[in-house]
Amino acid sequence: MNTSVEIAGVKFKNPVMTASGTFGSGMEYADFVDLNKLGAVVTKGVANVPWPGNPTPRVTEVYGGMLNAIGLQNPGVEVFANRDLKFLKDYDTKVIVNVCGKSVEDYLEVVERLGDEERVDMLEINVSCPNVKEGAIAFGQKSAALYDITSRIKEVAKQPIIMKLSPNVTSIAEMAKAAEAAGADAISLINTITGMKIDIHKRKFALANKTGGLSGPAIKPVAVRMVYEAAHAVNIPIIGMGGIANAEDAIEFIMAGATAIAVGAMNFHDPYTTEKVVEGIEEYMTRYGVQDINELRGIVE
Amino acid sequence: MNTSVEIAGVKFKNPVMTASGTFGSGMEYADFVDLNKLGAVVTKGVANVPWPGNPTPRVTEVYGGMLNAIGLQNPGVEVFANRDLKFLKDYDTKVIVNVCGKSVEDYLEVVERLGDEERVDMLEINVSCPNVKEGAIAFGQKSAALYDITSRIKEVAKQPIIMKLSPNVTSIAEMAKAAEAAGADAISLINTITGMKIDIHKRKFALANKTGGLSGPAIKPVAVRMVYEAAHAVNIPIIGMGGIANAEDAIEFIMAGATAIAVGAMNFHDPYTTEKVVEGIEEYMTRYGVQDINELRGIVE
Amino acid sequence: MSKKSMAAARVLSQNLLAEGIYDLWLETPIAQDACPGQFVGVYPTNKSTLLPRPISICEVDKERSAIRLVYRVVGSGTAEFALYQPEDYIKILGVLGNGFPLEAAAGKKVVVMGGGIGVPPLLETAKRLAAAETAVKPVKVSAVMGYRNSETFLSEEFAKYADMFTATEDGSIGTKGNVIDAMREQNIEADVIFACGPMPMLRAIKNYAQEKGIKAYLSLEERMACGVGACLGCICKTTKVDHHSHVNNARICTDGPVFDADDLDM
Amino acid sequence: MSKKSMAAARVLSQNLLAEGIYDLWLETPIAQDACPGQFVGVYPTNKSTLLPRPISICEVDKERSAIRLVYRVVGSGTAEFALYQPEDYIKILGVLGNGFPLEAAAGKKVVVMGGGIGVPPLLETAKRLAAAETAVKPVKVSAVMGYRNSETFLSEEFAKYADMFTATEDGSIGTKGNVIDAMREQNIEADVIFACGPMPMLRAIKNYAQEKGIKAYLSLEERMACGVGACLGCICKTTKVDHHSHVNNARICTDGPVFDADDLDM
Ligand SMILES: Cc1cc2nc3c(=O)[nH]c(=O)nc-3n(C[C@H](O)[C@H](O)[C@H](O)COP(=O)(O)OP(=O)(O)OC[C@H]3O[C@@H](n4cnc5c(N)ncnc54)[C@H](O)[C@@H]3O)c2cc1C
Ligand SMILES: Cc1cc2nc3c(=O)[nH]c(=O)nc-3n(C[C@H](O)[C@H](O)[C@H](O)COP(=O)(O)OP(=O)(O)OC[C@H]3O[C@@H](n4cnc5c(N)ncnc54)[C@H](O)[C@@H]3O)c2cc1C
Ligand SMILES: Cc1cc2nc3c(=O)[nH]c(=O)nc-3n(C[C@H](O)[C@H](O)[C@H](O)COP(=O)(O)O)c2cc1C
Ligand SMILES: Cc1cc2nc3c(=O)[nH]c(=O)nc-3n(C[C@H](O)[C@H](O)[C@H](O)COP(=O)(O)O)c2cc1C
Ligand code: FES
Ligand code: FES
Repeated sequence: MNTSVEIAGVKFKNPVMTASGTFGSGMEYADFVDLNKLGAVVTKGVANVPWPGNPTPRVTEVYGGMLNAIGLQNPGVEVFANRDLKFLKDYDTKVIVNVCGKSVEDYLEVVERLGDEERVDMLEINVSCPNVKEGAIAFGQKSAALYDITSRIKEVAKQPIIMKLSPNVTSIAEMAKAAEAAGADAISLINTITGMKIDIHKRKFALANKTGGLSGPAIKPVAVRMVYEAAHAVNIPIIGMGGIANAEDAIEFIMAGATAIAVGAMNFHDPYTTEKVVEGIEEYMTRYGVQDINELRGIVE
Repeated sequence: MNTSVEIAGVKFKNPVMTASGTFGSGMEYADFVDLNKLGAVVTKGVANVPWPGNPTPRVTEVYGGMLNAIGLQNPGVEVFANRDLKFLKDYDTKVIVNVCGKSVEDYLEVVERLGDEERVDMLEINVSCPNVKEGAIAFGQKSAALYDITSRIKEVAKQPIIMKLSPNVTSIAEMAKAAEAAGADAISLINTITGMKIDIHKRKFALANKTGGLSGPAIKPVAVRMVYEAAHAVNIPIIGMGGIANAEDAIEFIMAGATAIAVGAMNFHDPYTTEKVVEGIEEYMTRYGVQDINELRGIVE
Repeated sequence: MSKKSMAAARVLSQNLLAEGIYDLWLETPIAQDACPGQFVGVYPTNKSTLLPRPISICEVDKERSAIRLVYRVVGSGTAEFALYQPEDYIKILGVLGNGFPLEAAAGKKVVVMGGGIGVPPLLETAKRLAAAETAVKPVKVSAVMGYRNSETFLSEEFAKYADMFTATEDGSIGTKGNVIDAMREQNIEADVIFACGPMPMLRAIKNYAQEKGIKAYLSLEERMACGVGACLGCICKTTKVDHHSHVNNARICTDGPVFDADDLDM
Repeated sequence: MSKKSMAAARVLSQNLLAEGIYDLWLETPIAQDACPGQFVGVYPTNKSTLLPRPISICEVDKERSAIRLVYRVVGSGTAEFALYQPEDYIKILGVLGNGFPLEAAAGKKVVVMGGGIGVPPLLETAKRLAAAETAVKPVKVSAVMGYRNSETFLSEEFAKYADMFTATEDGSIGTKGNVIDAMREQNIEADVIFACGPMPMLRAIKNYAQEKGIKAYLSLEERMACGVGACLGCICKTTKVDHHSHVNNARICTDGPVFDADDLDM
């Protein structure tokens, strides 16, 4: 049985990844999951310098999911390279580094700094964080801006580039096409959907940032639809995510057209989720006699 | 205690309405709910001629909600006026008729036909149904098209007009502003978010239409955020909806800026929901000594 | 028609009837009005699933004010139902749908036909037909039930009210094949058929009935949301323009689930 | 540090301690490693709520391999917990957080201070301090617990391990006012304070400790998602750049919940 998939020349032992920002750099989940069993660890977003993120409360629960407004707190690329990448050296899994910034230059600085890091297999460019005003509006919701930042990153990047798309757009197909046209090696989607919660007893927003990103099972139908639309708009590989809780969900994304998938908020519900998804995919393949996971991709037309 | 609210000169005894398409014309829920207790009955979308809608399966369940692709089946405005409006004559509640069409002319025909119907207090123009190709893309997702259809309807409409907005857009504020600028008397939001579900065992879409509209508690945070954004973008009243299950949810929408609210998919979970929401709002007001429901509107800034 | 309601029902008993098939008795006032062929919506308590599950009324016991549901575990809702214990309370919506037009069998030879999980609603149907007062009594009641294999259920109970014939796909009991094969093999006579089962079976019955000049009433299934006729989720195609929809669609939950086969475009 | 896990725990007993306050004993291997001031994440089974609820460890019974949780019903998760019966199984994540640095009290006068639902974690703290081996034993253990009114809880148990003082907002028992008022009124001496409670109380303790030259360790609360340091949801502001975040933020779930008051920017 073959569960391995390839994206831009990088071979993953299976299609199961961690969604950026929900798994630290793997360190925090090493007690629960054997990282060697995962297709890839996708790290929390890292910027050129340390970011303090947003005030608290930063997270709140909603029906079938959660809202977060972490605001991309991160220790900066230097600490990240010396600590998190070093930690990941010992593991036999691919490493995708999620990159964030407030200006094109910020992004370029991180991409260049990581260019010679051997432990970095791919870069995922987060132009879609709804919790950082600059990042989201400027790059992730206008196709011209997305095209621009993608092509500028491609000029300097040594690793293949995944553009992470925002679902908060009228046409995901248009955004996917812009990324592809600008040379992105792959796209990943969806980032969180902007949401809000009000505490009617305290008469306050549940999050200090007022709005936050919705994730978890609640958003899965939207994510599957967008993966399907993107898969029909572009030819580059897609990493699908949004509410994946088990192998059935993962296979749904693959059948919609994703080459790989990532588990996000459901790690918080069950820290073993990623490994269970890996096992569950194999069970599904055995049950239905699927020899190669790649046969399932986009099978539902 | 005052629970009544006013929209474009129409006075509603309370802010609780039914979301179009989830309550028939009230007839189907009359066994459960005293329609006289509701602020308004908002009817299923009606077109100039009968529409057969989409093939089945038209509905499917998802985590914390459902997808529907009814495709606006309706008996046409003539039957509607002679049967459904007649039925509603006996009730002491306001009536808002939801109008759908495939071309601007379709909409105008319905709006004109209903102009002299006394039982119609307002018209809600559905330019955002994700399940009818023509309606959604052409009018509901581009602000120029929305402006155009709104102003053309306003030219002929005798009742005040509510434009029902699609959440499947990059900027809800921009859409709200276009509707306001074109003369809409109010806006309502959100319609369903486009989603998809795949049955991985049958390797088929769960809906014959492939995609469907996501509704229910799963979408509430997105709906609250959009109501808040719209309320900060325009001065016309807003009818908020999306996943409302109880009075707390209703008040959340009001605090985000809605003048009235509507209960949709949760009628299917509990047919008494609308009446319970009316009662729950009164209990909340008593508990916190709120004299006038209008004091709560947009109170969380 | 009786008023619909959503209310708590008390679990009286639950038993396993066959592999994956459960037999649940519920105490509910709905029992007073329930007719064979009607159904209820059963709500799971798991909050990730919000819609009621349509389950047919298999039997009615007015004295205990109880209804019997017989269901197959196929997904999360029915899996939850299988855990219910006596004294548990569950929420049900009902009574829903029209039911079989028993009066159409007055003075006729009637055959009730069920396939798979379509078997249960025919039990109360057979019972009422057998117990009908003289003026509306059928001259003969037969029952033909189709199962996959020897894991049959309710057969003995049908035998109390009707001449009972069985068909199994694997031939382990009765006629090998489907209910139509049994009809032909056993030369079962019919003026009227009441049937419930999977779509291919219902199609076959419609064709058989047309061929033989039999009146057939078929109970259909479709995905439902509201169960009360409001959402227009559960339609079937009709040969004539429907009185309610004014297009060729009828609502299975409200105008059905039982339809005159002649009215269906299937 | 012991390995974290998510596993089923068996309910041993559950009792109502005071209005809305429940006392739950769970059998779990986590008990072997649990330290006072640490907490567990308790998962509701209601599928509309997916995140674990952080609840402090109130007491540990290694022999029974059991931990005790004392919690207040405030929302849907805790309301569900209140329904658990002996022999039920629930899922918990743990053991989480750092716990109180008991060794800091060696040879010192230590006061454990709790306010409201911050009271429970101090019980195991007081117990271990009282039972400490000679080399690390505090010279005196006092406990000052603050409640709203006469609905106090755990007071008698504290009295077993410490000189016990009570403050109530309405003055119905002990000092009228908060824990600081009790400290002053009762002239309670302290070299070290271990405290848990609402933010205003913790701020007051920090100020009081600074004023009196007392070392204070404070246990903080914040909304959490992962509970294991991955999501960066639960941070507090620190005076110095934090070793992990490299900004002035520490993760309460992992670097805390107990912090040296001097390190907190509150
Ligand atoms: C009028 C009517 C009468 C029925 N009577 C019976 C009966 O007596 N016994 C019995 O075992 N089954 C009966 N069914 C089928 C039964 O409704 C489904 O098996 C059940 O809803 C499955 O729920 P689930 O949560 O276990 O499955 P899931 O697949 O988890 O359900 C997901 C969603 O799909 C819907 N769904 C799934 N399968 C069906 C189906 N076949 N028909 C309609 N909706 C479906 C569910 O209601 C739910 O909304 C009847 C269906 C209809 C329409
Ligand atoms: C480290 C730590 C230890 C705690 N120890 C205890 C204890 O021993 N006893 C006790 O009664 N309570 C304790 N709490 C508070 C407890 O976590 C909340 O009361 C509980 O999560 C409420 O859950 P709910 O579902 O009932 O409320 P809801 O309001 O329905 O919860 C919704 C969401 O908000 C979160 N939440 C709500 N209130 C709080 C809060 N005060 N702190 C953190 N998250 C919250 C919930 O975890 C959940 O994710 C502790 C909190 C922390 C951070
Ligand atoms: C707490 C949290 C932090 C996140 N941080 C990042 C981030 O740093 N970079 C990024 O690209 N996406 C981030 N995301 C988005 C997730 O990677 C993912 O796209 C989204 O949550 C949808 O997947 P899910 O529903 O499985 O969580 C974050 C999500 C959560 C819940
Ligand atoms: C079955 C169904 C049918 C609907 N039909 C219509 C319609 O005819 N016209 C319309 O404007 N909106 C229609 N809607 C959208 C709802 O009115 C509402 O905007 C949406 O469902 C969000 O609210 P909810 O989450 O409370 O259901 C329909 C929704 C559902 C679930
Ligand atoms: S299920 Fe809603 S109309 Fe039948
Ligand atoms: S709760 Fe996730 S870092 Fe603390």
